[in-house]
Amino acid sequence: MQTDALIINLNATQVKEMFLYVGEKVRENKPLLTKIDSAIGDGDHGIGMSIGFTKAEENLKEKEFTTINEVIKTVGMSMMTSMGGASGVIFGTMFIGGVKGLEPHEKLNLPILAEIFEKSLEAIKVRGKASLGDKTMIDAFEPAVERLKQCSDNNKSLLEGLKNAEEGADKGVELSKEYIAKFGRAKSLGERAIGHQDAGATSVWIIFKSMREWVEGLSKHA
Amino acid sequence: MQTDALIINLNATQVKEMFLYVGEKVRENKPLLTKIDSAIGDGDHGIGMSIGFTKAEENLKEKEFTTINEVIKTVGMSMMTSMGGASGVIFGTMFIGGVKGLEPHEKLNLPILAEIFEKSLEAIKVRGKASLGDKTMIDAFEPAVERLKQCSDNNKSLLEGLKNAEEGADKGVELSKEYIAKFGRAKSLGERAIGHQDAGATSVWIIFKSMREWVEGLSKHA
Amino acid sequence: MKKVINNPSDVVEETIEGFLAAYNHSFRKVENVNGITRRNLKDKVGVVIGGGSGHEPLFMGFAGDGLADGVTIGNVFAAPSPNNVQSVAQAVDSGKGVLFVYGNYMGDILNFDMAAELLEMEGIESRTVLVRDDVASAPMERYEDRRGIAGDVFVFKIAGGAAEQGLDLESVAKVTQKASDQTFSIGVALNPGTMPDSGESTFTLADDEIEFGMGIHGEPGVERTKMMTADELTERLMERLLDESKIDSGEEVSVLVNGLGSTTLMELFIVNRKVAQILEDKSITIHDMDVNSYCTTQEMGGLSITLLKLDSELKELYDAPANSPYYKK
Amino acid sequence: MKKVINNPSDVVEETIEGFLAAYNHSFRKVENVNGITRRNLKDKVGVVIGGGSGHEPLFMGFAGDGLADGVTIGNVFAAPSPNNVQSVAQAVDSGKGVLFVYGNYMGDILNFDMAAELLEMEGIESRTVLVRDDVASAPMERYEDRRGIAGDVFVFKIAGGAAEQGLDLESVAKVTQKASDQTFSIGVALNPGTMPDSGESTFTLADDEIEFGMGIHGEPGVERTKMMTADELTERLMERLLDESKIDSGEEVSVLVNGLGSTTLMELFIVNRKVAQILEDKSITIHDMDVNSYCTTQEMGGLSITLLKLDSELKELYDAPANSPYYKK
Ligand SMILES: Nc1ncnc2c1ncn2[C@@H]1O[C@H](COP(=O)(O)OP(=O)(O)O)[C@@H](O)[C@H]1O
Ligand SMILES: Nc1ncnc2c1ncn2[C@@H]1O[C@H](COP(=O)(O)OP(=O)(O)O)[C@@H](O)[C@H]1O
Ligand SMILES: [Mg+2]
Ligand SMILES: [Mg+2]
Ligand SMILES: [Mg+2]
Ligand SMILES: [Mg+2]
Repeated sequence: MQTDALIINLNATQVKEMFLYVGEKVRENKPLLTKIDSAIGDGDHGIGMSIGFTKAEENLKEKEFTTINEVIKTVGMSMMTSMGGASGVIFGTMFIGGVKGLEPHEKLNLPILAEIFEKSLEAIKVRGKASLGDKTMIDAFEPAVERLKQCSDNNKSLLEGLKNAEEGADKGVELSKEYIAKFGRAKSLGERAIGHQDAGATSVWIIFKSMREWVEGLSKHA
Repeated sequence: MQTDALIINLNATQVKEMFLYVGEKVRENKPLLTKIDSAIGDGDHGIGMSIGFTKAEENLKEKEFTTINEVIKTVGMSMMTSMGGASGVIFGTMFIGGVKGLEPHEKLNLPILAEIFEKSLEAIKVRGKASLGDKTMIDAFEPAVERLKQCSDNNKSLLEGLKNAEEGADKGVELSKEYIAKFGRAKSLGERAIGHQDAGATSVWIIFKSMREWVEGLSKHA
Repeated sequence: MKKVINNPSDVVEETIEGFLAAYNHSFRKVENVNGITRRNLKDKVGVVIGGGSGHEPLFMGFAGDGLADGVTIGNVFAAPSPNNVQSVAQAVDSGKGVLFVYGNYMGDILNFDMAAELLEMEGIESRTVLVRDDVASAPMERYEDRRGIAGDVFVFKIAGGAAEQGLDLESVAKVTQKASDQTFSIGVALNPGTMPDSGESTFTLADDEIEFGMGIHGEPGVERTKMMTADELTERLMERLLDESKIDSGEEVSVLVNGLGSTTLMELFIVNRKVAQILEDKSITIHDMDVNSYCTTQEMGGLSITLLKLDSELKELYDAPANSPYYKK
Repeated sequence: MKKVINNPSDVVEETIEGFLAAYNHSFRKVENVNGITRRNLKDKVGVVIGGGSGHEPLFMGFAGDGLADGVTIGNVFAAPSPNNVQSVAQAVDSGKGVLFVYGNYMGDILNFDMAAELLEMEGIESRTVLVRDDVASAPMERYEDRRGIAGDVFVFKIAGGAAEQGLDLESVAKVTQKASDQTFSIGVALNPGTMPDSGESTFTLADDEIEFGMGIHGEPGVERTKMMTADELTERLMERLLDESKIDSGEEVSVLVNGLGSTTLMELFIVNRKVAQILEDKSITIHDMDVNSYCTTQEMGGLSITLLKLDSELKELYDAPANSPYYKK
């Protein structure tokens, strides 16, 4: 049995497996995401995320990967090309944005993951012009990325990093309830959006949560 | 106080008043007629009859009448021109048909009423090609007309005649429940129409009932 | 059911006023009755269509070049009165007579026939073609009982085209009758419409039920079943339609997929896709397909499919230009 | 809510297939993506419109002569993906560049902008005009936040007309931008539509309530009130619209009374009647009125009123011929 500390690197196949699992979990949460988006958006976020991860699954399963860059890019391109909507570009960028221009890696470890998502976060901000507190997925993604960096700086394990990121995302989702939307379809709600969490932020949390679960499973059963 | 037997003749103004009262009663029964037509027709019979008698009221009130022919023709023409639908022609004919070609009368008595409605019944049958048992207003009108004739032949009073006609119409409505529709929108229902009374027949009954009520009121209060 | 109306007894007048406010350049009101005519009436047989209102854009939307000249409009689901029909016919008659085209309903027949008698007394000749396209409304043995539904549109088109060609009344009536004989429809109902006057539903259906063959006034259909997929539903409709119409491989048709009110164009396209597949599978040539909500019943949900079997004469008339605010060829 | 569909995830593909089955002679599918283009593309600026589906006949119904050249179609209420937009733009580009015209929604902007970047890398020039007609969606101070609703139709018309005239990309974009700036709409919602996928309602409203200014995806409006008569409702809408648009006596407008789905043409005519009265009372000249359900939200109940303020340039382009299966001038 492997201990937490031993899980330092995931190879491309493992990263692929991890995102297949993430996709499964996101799809399971389709009704939840749709419900959240219905409250203050147009109710299609769950549908969109489902479409995106179904496409990602299709494209991941079809191929063997040698670099983690290719895996992550495949996830992002699948979302970008199939989903549409605000979240197609935003979540597409969450994956593509981080590997764009990145030198090829055969293994994923916490420092690389932190680097990738840091770049993604920047790319998302450039694309969507939103920042923390605007009631978007950034409200969950930014704290998650910060936690990844911190853990990476402190030489924590990948699992430890993901646990922290999940927690950061979760808190971000909670905080997003208090924000007024400045982007997307909840914008016109003004004060009325308060009390409702952001749909995209919820997806970010589910993504980190299921990454953590997968890596945790690997730690336990490997 | 006048007794029944004394009500032999109604002048044109009284006939006008009587049909104003009939109109009021038909309009009061709009929801009932609509409901009955909804069960096996298209639900507009109450609306149509209401429109017809509203127009009749308008046209009757506007004028002084010297002959009963003119009063009855006015009622019929009002219905014929304003209602549309199957019942516009049929109920229009119920009034126009009987005074067409009839020599002018200043007074209405039972023999004249019986004669008028007998002619109307014929005219309706020619127009609509329906006969007794086809689940139309004829199912109430034909027995009502027969009773009028019988009473007239037996020198009964106008009130007596109307009481009998009302009873005949009422029984006709009951019998109409057992018929399969051969005309109008209930036709396609076949056996399924059984158990439901005909809307037009119900109108005929309301017309005779309120004529009787008005003449009865006259007997009591005159 | 919320309706954007004022006094319910004014809906027909106000509908016509709103129509004319928009299309006043091409149409005018017939005085004293609920009817309209084209402004540029020609020296030709006049085509008059009409019936109860509540089915918009039927009938008003089908007056125009190469279509009807006049429209006589009854109250909601009620045939227009004889004097209404008569006034519209008088307004369009150029001396060459008038063709009445309308759906086969007792109320309409009573009123149009009475109008025809009145017109005859005035020396205006008229002919009548009844539309009896609804194959579900009566079996072939009782063809004369079949009701008219969305197939109206095709028969109006042919009548308008024939009149525009300058044919005489007899000839216009003859080819229009042929079009009527070659027009077959079947519908399915999902949800009721409501009467603007009373707010009452035209029928009731369970949440998971549909009814095949239901009429456009809620007249009972031929079969009530559970909801099914678009493809299954279309197959059921087409099977019955091809069976009743006897249209077979090698023949040519125009198709109308007609929405009954609240059914979306998205759904109608999905049905149309399957209709096209079925016709292609049967080697029936598709001359034209039209996907629209022409013959509605307020916000009723459901649709009908209409086939017009074409020969060369009908095809030429079908393809002739036509132009109204709601129908163009 | 019963929907005549097959697998919910196939609705968009099947809708396009059904559309093309009917109008195949004029349009073709863009390979690999949910998009269509006209068949007879000309050597001119390409006009590409699009957005989420579920609003039929928007957007597909507005491709044709004098209208759009290509349509990029997203999932229900979801903007099309960048590669979808890109593929359609590539398919219509004749070397003279492409104008994108679409409603102002974050999702659409993100996807079209990304497509524009990708196109630029391929040497295809593009410009964008956003439609921001919904005056209820944000106050004038936040004009850039206003959403696009039925006013799309007028802006598409002008863009198509300008491109057809052979103007260069800059000029087409400029006059289209002017049209967008002069297009003002306001809507009222009576009943929700439902998502084909989940069957969920886009919002909830009490049986006797309506909401002014609600968006076409159920975005919250400006005021929830009790149901009122058609005339009162129209007065409320027009007051706000004239106030926001600053359109005044002596000016000239084209009008669109647009149904949101299940609201009947009868009701739209009744509203249009009042719109015409109000404009006449204010001595605002009515150049044209169109009463139709062009921009819908499934079977949503309600309507919007759009005014396009015309100058001579816009008027000429508005009047230019246009021809698509669902829109003609
Ligand atoms: N400009 C933006 N920047 C970052 N995230 C955004 C932006 N706009 C929208 N989002 C995210 O997208 C989510 C909505 O996604 P979705 O419902 O799929 O798309 P749409 O808004 O087009 O319906 C929001 O909850 C929000 O988190
Ligand atoms: N051919 C006919 N002869 C006599 N009465 C008829 C005939 N057709 C219909 N009716 C009467 O008309 C009534 C329906 O009237 P109404 O609902 O107003 O007209 P519509 O059937 O056009 O909706 C029926 O109940 C029936 O009594
Ligand atoms: Mg959404
Ligand atoms: Mg009726
Ligand atoms: Mg009726
Ligand atoms: Mg969306």
